[in-house]
Amino acid sequence: MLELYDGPLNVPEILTRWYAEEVDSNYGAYIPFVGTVREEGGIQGLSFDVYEPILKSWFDGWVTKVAPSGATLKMAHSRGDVLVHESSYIAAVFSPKRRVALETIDQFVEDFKASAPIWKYDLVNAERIYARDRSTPISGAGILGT
Amino acid sequence: MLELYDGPLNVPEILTRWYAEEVDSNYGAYIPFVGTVREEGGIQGLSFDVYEPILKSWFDGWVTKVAPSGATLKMAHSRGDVLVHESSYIAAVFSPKRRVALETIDQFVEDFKASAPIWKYDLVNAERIYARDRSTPISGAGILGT
Amino acid sequence: MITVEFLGPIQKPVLSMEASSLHDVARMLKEDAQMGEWIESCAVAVNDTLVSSLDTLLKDGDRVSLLPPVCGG
Amino acid sequence: MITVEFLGPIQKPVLSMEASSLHDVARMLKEDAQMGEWIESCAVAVNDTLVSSLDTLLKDGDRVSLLPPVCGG
Repeated sequence: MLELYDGPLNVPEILTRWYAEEVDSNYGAYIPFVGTVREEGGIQGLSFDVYEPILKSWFDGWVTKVAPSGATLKMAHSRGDVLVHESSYIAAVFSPKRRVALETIDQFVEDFKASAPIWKYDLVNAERIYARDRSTPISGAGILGT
Repeated sequence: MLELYDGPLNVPEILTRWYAEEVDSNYGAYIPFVGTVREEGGIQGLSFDVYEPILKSWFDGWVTKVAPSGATLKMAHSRGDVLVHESSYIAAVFSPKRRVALETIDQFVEDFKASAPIWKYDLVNAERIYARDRSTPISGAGILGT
Repeated sequence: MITVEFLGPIQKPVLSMEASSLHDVARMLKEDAQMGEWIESCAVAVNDTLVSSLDTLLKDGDRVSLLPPVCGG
Repeated sequence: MITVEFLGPIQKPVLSMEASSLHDVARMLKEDAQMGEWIESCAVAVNDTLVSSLDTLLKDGDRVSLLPPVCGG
């Protein structure tokens, strides 16, 4: 399940609801990763653009990929402004066994950072500045220049 | 912070309270690992003995070990009976950066399984049967036999 | 006719153009001075599927998207 | 006098004995048929600190604990 929200995430509500949704599914491990906006470089917050169709394909591809291991995934992300000390991202894995859960959350979060079609902006003096030097070209980028 | 409870954990309460405790600490990543009792082999649940003095030293050692990376840890565990589909264990890391958080939760949970002085029993027909073949001798075990 | 759309931070309205493959799109965009900084760093999707070759054929109504470097989380 | 306590699944009451090092404790426990199964698999703590050598010296009032294989979580 992929959830997009305008503005910051309600972390207690999401973590609790996801736990309740799967509590009788006989998973042994539940690992959510919660990403919170850090105060650094004088920013007021971050802002996000999300391109939902490709994000959804990317996410569905991951759900299919991890299914044979018995695991499943959930994800929530913010659109628009999220201020410092608010949260913009939760990814979670459920799996029967702990090793699968620990390895899956690591790989999923890393691939999310490298591949998910989401663009980040610093909020500075009410301006939205693309965080270019923290951004990563998607694998296979640059074909137009070849 | 190490918390021990008689019986199952209140997962929503713990995840939410820990999040609230650190929401202004400027951590970028919060990763809880929630362990839930699986229905398998016909057990009604699990039961746990905990030896608190050594568990506390082990936990405090980990808090000290991860401090230079900017991370911190919290943990909750059950004593006594926890039925299937109830949760007995939560470990959580908070850290400024995601790589540290992902690596720390993995290492912490694995060392917990290998080292924490907790003994597990299957609950079968109201009997408490030591889960010997899923248990691991603590590193350095066996010196009395040498 | 196909359309070319620019996602995220690329401040550029949708283009319509004739193109039979991504080679045509690349040729057109390379002539656009405003694109200079993005050409080398964008991934390309056709109808919301990422593609890896300029040989990708296009047909009438196809939608090409340019995805600049990402940073979710 | 020192005491020896048995944690977790070892069903055995606390022992009191004279011992100047863990060698004495090991000698005593090896004679205890009931211990057979645990000797090889237990870790040992003295006053709640895990130790790795039988040469560990003991003094009056010390508390030796035997920790069988663990499985938290």
